[in-house]
Amino acid sequence: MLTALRCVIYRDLLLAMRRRADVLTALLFFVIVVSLFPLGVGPEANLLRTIAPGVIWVAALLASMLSLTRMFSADHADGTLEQMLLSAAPLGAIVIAKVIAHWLVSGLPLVLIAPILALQFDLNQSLLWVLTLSLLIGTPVLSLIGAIGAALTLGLRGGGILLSLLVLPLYVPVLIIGAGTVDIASAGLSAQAHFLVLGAFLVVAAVFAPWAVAAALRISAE
Amino acid sequence: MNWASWNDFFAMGGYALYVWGSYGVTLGLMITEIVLLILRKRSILEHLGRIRGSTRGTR
Amino acid sequence: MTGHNWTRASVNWFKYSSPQTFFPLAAKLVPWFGAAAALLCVAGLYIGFFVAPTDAQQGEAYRIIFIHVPAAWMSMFIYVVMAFWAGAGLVFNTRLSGMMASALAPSGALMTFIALWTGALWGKPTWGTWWVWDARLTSELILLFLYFGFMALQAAIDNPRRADKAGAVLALTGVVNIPIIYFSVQWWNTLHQGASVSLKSAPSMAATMFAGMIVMALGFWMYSIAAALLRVRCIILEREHRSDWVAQHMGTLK
Amino acid sequence: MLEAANLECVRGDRRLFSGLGFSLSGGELLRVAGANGSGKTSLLRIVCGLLSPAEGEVRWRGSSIRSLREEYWKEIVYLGHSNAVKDELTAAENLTVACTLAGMKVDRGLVLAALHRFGLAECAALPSKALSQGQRRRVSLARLILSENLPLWILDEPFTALDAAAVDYVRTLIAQHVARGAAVVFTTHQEAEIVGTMSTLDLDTWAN
Repeated sequence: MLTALRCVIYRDLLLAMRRRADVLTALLFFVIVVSLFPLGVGPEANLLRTIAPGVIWVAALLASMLSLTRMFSADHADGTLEQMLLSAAPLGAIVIAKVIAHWLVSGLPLVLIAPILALQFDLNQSLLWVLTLSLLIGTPVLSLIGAIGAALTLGLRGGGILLSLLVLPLYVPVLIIGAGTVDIASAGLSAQAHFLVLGAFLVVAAVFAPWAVAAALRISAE
Repeated sequence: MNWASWNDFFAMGGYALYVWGSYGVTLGLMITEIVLLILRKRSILEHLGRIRGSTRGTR
Repeated sequence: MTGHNWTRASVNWFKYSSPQTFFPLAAKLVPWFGAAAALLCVAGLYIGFFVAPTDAQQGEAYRIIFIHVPAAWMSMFIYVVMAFWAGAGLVFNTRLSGMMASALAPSGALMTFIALWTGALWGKPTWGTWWVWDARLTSELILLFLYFGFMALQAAIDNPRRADKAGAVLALTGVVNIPIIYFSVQWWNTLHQGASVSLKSAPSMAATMFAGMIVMALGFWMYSIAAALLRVRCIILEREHRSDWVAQHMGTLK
Repeated sequence: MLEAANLECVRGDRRLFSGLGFSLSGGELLRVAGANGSGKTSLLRIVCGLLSPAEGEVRWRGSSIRSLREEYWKEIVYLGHSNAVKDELTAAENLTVACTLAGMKVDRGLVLAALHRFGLAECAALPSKALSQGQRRRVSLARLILSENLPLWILDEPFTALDAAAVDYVRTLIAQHVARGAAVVFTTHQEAEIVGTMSTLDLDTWAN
């Protein structure tokens, strides 16, 4: 099973490298959206400081959702998805591999660039680490839950909009706890509890999401 | 009995807009839901009747 | 004797699991549930308006509680029942369960909207703002999005069987998330306590107030069942119009 | 080895076929014939487990494929209408991924040898989007050479877009595989008498 998992991750990363443009779009979208807020809200520093975690988290959420539609649709179109459904390895493992590959391509870059963007919002040093860590734990959960939406809306017309309608309500807990970690840290309290809760979300999503995605893929491929 | 008179009842202690606003909308929504369902059933039956009528010969 | 029809013969309450046998049964049930709903609501309103005393702090405005709380309860309850039917449809592969789930979704969305609407109208006189970012109201709003997501997904898929199964996966995912959403919103609300006023627990409940609310809740329950049964009959007709039993029924349907 | 009992398939509102059954043991070849839209592809997708039938079930070595799942899938090759070839990957990479997913251990040498036998040696390193439709079909068919020990092949229109030489080559591959005692189910519109014991299942006669 592990060979299949490694093979799918390797394949997806190879595909992503060969079409570098797709990787950058999610990243550029994230950067642009985050930079728009100060223009809308005004340059006033401590206002920016209070809205920084919320803005960065919402932008990360939207950016990872943008690239979700591509997770299965390309494979569905050229028939490789069928071969995955008929693979010797359990579909759950292949789904985890696809989610890991999607996260590496569109989740991790957001985490790496978030601290730099946070400087625009004059976030002080320690809060940058809290924000980055919360994104590091949170974005995989976004990819896992988003994969359920991507699998359900496979091959449907208007898939992108429908996907966001299905997935955004499910993102609310991650957004609240994720953005909340920085709020609590900025108030000087330890954000340890929130990281534990985020970790719990990650574990629950990692256990349940692959089953749901596998079921949704089998339904969509019929 | 809380109310001295009917218009006292409708005044609802000055909150008429809010109380009757919510009760009215709720009642209205429920009635529209039922009416829509009945219309939907009727239109399906008509539609089927037309199909049934036209294909009865071919079946 | 393949295993298939052995199970059908021995468990006879499966008899009603086929749309064909359920269709006339639903027709007989709708008037009963409708009558029960009307009676219970009239009784509840009578208790709510003529028996329950005026509230000390809120005056008469609190009487909105007699539809706000039942609608909120029903919105949560219907989502869980919908997820149950959707799950059953996925596991037992019975078409009727999927139809029941699709029939419940609009009623659940309606109840959620009523809860939000009455919540806003109650908030205005009591806290001066139409929308209060209270934990319960916020989770109702998210529940409304979940309903819309379910209905939009089912509308986007042409093949009814795939629509039922895809809806089932979404409903089951949603029902697992409802408590998580509720507690994270509850936690979020307490974190920003200063920013908003939370809807205090229902005013000290005089017995009659509570009775009124319970009776109204039962009335709403009966109403939802009646509406769902009405809608499921429409769905059965829409999906089964090709089959022969619909043809025979054409003459007898009023 | 492979039995299908009382299969029924409904697409949209139309019932394609019902009460369909057949059985296939090692060393037998089954051709599914029928007009366009008679449900050939749907039948093949039901047999390989991609599509669940409205009625009836498919059994592999006596137990239902719905309970076998990966046990069954690791013993079959399914080639559908689409070539399951990624445009950005090279022919060699596509083949390696396909075999690894099917649970087979393949190294570069085996892959290149398979591609060579299908006349794709020189374009093994080209991205597949540069290949013609026929060459892409050969890339997906090259997998057959590497899956000689899989007891069941399910091929949907294997000969489409192939030139005469390739069609003959695929025919001999199928014949050899059946001779080895494996079972092959396939569909084609070209006349295809491959080997003596070929039975044909014509879906038009099952249309009731």
